Amino acid sequence: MRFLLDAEQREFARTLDALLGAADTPAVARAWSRGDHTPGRVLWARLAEAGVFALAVPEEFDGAGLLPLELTLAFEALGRHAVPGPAVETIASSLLLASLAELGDVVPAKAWLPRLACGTGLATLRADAPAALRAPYALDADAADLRLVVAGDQLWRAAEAGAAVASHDPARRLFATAARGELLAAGPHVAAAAERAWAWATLATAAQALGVGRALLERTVGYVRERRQFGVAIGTFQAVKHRLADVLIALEFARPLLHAAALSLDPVEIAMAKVACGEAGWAAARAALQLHGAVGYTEELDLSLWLRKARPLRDAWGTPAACRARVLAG
Amino acid sequence: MRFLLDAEQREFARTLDALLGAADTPAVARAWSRGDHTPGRVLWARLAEAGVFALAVPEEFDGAGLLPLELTLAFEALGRHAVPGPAVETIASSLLLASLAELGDVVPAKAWLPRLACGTGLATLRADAPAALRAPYALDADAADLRLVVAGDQLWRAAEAGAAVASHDPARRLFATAARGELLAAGPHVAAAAERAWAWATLATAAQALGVGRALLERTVGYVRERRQFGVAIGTFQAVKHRLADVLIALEFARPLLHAAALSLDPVEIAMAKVACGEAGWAAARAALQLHGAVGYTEELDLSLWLRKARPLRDAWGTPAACRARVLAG
Amino acid sequence: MDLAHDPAVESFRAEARAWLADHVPAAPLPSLETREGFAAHRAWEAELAADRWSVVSWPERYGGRGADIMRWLVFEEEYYAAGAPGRVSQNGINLLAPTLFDHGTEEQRARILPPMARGEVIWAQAWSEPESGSDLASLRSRAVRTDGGWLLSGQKTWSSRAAFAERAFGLFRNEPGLAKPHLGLTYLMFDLHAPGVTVRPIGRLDGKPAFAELFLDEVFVPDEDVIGAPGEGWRVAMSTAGNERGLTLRSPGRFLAAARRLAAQWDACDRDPAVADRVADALIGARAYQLFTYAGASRFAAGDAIGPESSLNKVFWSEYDIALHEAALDLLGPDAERADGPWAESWVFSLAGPIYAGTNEIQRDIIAERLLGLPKGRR
Amino acid sequence: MDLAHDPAVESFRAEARAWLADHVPAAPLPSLETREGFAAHRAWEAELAADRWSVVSWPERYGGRGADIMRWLVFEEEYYAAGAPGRVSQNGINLLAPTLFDHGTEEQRARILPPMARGEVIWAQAWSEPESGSDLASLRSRAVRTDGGWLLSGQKTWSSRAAFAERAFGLFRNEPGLAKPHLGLTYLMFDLHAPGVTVRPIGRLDGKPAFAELFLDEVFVPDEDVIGAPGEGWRVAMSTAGNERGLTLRSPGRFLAAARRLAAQWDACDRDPAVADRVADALIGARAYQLFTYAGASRFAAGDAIGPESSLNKVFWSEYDIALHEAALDLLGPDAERADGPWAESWVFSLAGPIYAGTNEIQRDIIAERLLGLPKGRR
Repeated sequence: MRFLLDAEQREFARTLDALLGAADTPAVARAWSRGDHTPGRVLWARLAEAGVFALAVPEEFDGAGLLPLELTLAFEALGRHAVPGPAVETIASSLLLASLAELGDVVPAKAWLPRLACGTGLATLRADAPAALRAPYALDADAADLRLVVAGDQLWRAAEAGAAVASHDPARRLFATAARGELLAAGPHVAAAAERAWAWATLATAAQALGVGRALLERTVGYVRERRQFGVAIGTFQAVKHRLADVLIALEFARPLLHAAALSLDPVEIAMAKVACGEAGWAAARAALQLHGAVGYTEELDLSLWLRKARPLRDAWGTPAACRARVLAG
Repeated sequence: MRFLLDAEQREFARTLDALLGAADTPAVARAWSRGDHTPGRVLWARLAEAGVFALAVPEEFDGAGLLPLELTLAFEALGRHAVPGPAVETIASSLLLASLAELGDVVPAKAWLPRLACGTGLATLRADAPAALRAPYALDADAADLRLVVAGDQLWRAAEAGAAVASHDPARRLFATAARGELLAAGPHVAAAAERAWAWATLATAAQALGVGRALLERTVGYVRERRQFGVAIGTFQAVKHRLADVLIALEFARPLLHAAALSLDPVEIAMAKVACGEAGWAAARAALQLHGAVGYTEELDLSLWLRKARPLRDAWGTPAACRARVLAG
Repeated sequence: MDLAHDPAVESFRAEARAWLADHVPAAPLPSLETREGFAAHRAWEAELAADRWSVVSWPERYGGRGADIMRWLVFEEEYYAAGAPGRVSQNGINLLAPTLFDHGTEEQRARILPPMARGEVIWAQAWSEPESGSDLASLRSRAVRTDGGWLLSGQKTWSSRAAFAERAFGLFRNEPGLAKPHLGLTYLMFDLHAPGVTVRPIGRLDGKPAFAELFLDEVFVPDEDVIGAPGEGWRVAMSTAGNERGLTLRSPGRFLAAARRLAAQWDACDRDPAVADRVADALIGARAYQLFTYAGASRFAAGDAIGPESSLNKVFWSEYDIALHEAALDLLGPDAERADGPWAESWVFSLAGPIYAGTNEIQRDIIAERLLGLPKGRR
Repeated sequence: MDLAHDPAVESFRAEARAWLADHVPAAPLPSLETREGFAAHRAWEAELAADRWSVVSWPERYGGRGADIMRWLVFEEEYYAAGAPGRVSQNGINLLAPTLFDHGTEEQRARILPPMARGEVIWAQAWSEPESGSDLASLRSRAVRTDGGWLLSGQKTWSSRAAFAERAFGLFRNEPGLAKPHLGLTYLMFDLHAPGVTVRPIGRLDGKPAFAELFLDEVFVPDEDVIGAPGEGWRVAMSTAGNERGLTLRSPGRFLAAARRLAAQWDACDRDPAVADRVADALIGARAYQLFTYAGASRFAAGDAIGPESSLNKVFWSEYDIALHEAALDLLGPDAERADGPWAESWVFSLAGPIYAGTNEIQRDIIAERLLGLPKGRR
């Protein structure tokens, strides 16, 4: 056993972090929120170049093979830098199509996987089943090139995004995309493939939530070291220290669950990781908001980009309640 | 509306507090824990003289009439001073017998209520029904003069205490008293009377838990003002201040529920009061233990008399779970 | 001790309930933090005022009904139970008006209160400054003496309602450099459209301009708009702060109505067992808060002042409000993300509760030091 | 990165499991905090030692198996999964022995470790003093130089196991009055039955004498029982404190076993929905703690030192342990009150977790200051 990232994995994470740190991601996220997808797609292409979207595409379809651990590293970085767009959904769509191919239905995979892997195609998807992990809206369907809808044992490619529904996070644009358009596949293998795709979506969302929590903690630590009230930096107050210590504990005990879930792809372990990362990210948001005070409650401070993402990510692709039930089901 | 104690009620509470404050109740409780009931019975007689055990006995049986609000004042004082003995059970037994009398079965009331009211008789009781509020053991059955057991629609007077079961609180001596001996009453009126008795038992236990919490807070405040570490009184640390502030909030918001429950005797309000008082008392115990540190973890410090009582009282005569369910049942 | 209202109070309740049943809009108004919603809420204030329901606790001569505190609590219970709109005039009614009653002149009251009661003049508060959030004594904005009045300069922030309001009130330093920072402050009212005032709306988390930054450059305020004596502002303001944290900022009626809504939603969600405990605690907490307030109101009616126990209040309701909304969102599952959901706007609002009107960290310090007697000094 | 143990580790696991299946007493031993239970646990230590299972991580020459940290973790998993007894030798094995390995002489190790491994000599720790709980640098007990050794005087308290143990170890001030209070301390071992030692057992909450007060009056300790150099005691002890909070104090095996027991009890209670969330969180937390420890062990195996992140560990397991026990007691309903219940003794023990080995308040200060870089100074 060696429960440590190897040098290559650490280097991959560092590279992504550097790439995103230099990309003014807050500006990209703000543009995306306004409906301007151009900077987002430029960034998407660079992420694809770094290999992010190949991590869930088999090599025969121009991918890197299925690399769930690297995926968690990438999505922690995406969360940490508040990258907008249907990244989780693109990964889940890739898994869905790759799984269909494994089950003999290779046409949609051939048509789409190379495009998704190289970043020229963005995908989103929506599903009503399985009920416990239902994803009622297709994220960023307006920006996506491929809109998948799973309805029972049918897989549709929707021609239209459908009605928009506002999210608390304006960088997350939700759509009630309807199950109509082109029928890509039908039969029990759709449900089997979808289940695998959901597992990857849950894993990637957990990683993203963890990255969001980490960014919130880092920004708050920086703020309380500078902000002065009553003549001292507020970071000297014990109540502030203890609250941030609790956030660090939550984040640091969530990450090993995430990596273990990536190693095993066991549904119970994925559910555990989602609970821990989702709750830690949201706890970080609550602390960040409280300790920033009023300025943290404004949309103009970049902190809002992470604050508004934390709770939707906690609930997306498996609410804590659904994931706890999965853990108890064994 | 005037949701305030009147002068007479305040005077009653003050008198009891003074009586108990001068009675070295810690020594009484320690003797009781050792099985020496003599000081406890002396104190019991003085409490009876002050009117405590007449508060659930109708005037026709030499009581003061049914005075639930005064009862909460008395039991908050009993909790605050860690008074041992089956006080809740004596009150509940009185209610049970008084209710049977109201329903036409007057013999047991005549035999026992005057003795219970004047403090020469101690009563305890045990019941398996209703399930949600089951009281599986008869408290202090070894010390009680009257041991009641409700089994279905039968009311027994048990001749023997039965097997002893240790409690986390050595001043609470539990017994698995069996439903045999003298059959005092049988029929549906037993269940009806028992339900009323349980309500009073829950109310009195809530009050006692609140008093325990208050004592724990007071003692801990005193301790952290004196105890010095790192060169200062530990009460100057913000973590200490905030934890005690939270205890005060819990206690202060529980008391109005208790008084309202006494005014209405509504089962939902009693359940609300039990949840709030029981949880506040236990939160006070957790804080008291943590802030006293190791010395609080010893039986020799008198603090232990309250610490060990807080969790049993939280669960006795209605666990928080059972009471929350009662609130939701409406 | 009793919890039954007088028959006269109950008939007041019945009158309020009947009026509200007739007048409360069937559909919720647009958010009061938007221009359109602000106007709609202002119209609602006028409708309330037309039948003297906007400021029930004020004397009749200013548009009220002279309701005592019990009647006010009962009115609030009915108001929120009826699902009536949020109060756009809240800053004026709850913060400025009590100050005018205690420290204003009769001229000021006669001039300012009736248009406030009718929603014609909406007031913003202007307490905080960029470097003075919780530490209010460190305010730096200045009031400089001039002929017949004062010239205000400086910067205020987190001024709620200021994006669309007419006027504002706050503290300004008239005598800098005194040894104690809460000395030398003056309480003034000013016009948000006066020369020298720049209002920069600030979007809160959901983007709505719920507050604004105010830039003041020699804004003239006549002497008649000073409340209390110059230099006495801190003392004047503190009586308002007590009100803000105490009985008037969050009436129990709000939470009773919210807890009932939550319980109804839980019923509709097949009584989801994963949220059951929290629904029970919401019902218990709403009742506890109501009773705690009744006890305080009874003491107040018996002549006691509202003291530092208002800090207990502030911490309780603000944390209660968040817990209630978290339970409600969890019942919605992934739909909790919808910004148009049934709890969305009030959830965003609840998140600010532990921050404003004195952060909960400050309140806990106050509780520990003033109510429990723990030593001051460190934090 | 992988979570699969080497085949050699797995065969070590199989060997441990088989041995435990054969030897673990069918019925729980009496509480180790009683005289009778202490003796029974001492006998169990001897039984473990007879087959070299008492100190698997020590070198073979002292009675161990030279197991690396992964094998140690695996042993602990099997040990607690088998429901084996608590370890009465824990103070010696986990606190004193690591100190001897790092700072002791070969003579000391050869003399002290084998009888410790066999349970013949049980060690008590003697850190705290009445006025020095969390503030260990303020110790006042003295070691005065004498011919061939030291004379110890003063008072120690919260000395766990001391009611029945043979020997103890702790810090004593050999040079009073230095500018920095953690200078001038010496780490010594002493006999609890030596002339001048009075042991006063202290009952913990459940009345059992889990610790004692030690009164020392010119107790002679020969030079051979000083660990490290005189005056270097603080540095020597701190390496032990790191161990105490870090990997060795609470092995993940304990919590994995406890969480499984809780889940089984929940199954037996018809999967009570009111406790479901907390059972899930117990399972998640036990796995998180195991994985966090594996990650730390992997870093340790790769050559990294255990640093202040051990404070994360301490806060996590101590609060986890209480939450797990609270859930277990709530499943028992009113029977939670029984002192002979299935969770009773470990619940009482869990309540001490946030207090000892550095209170959680201190740990959070350390986390904030050393891991997050927040300013020191105030608390």
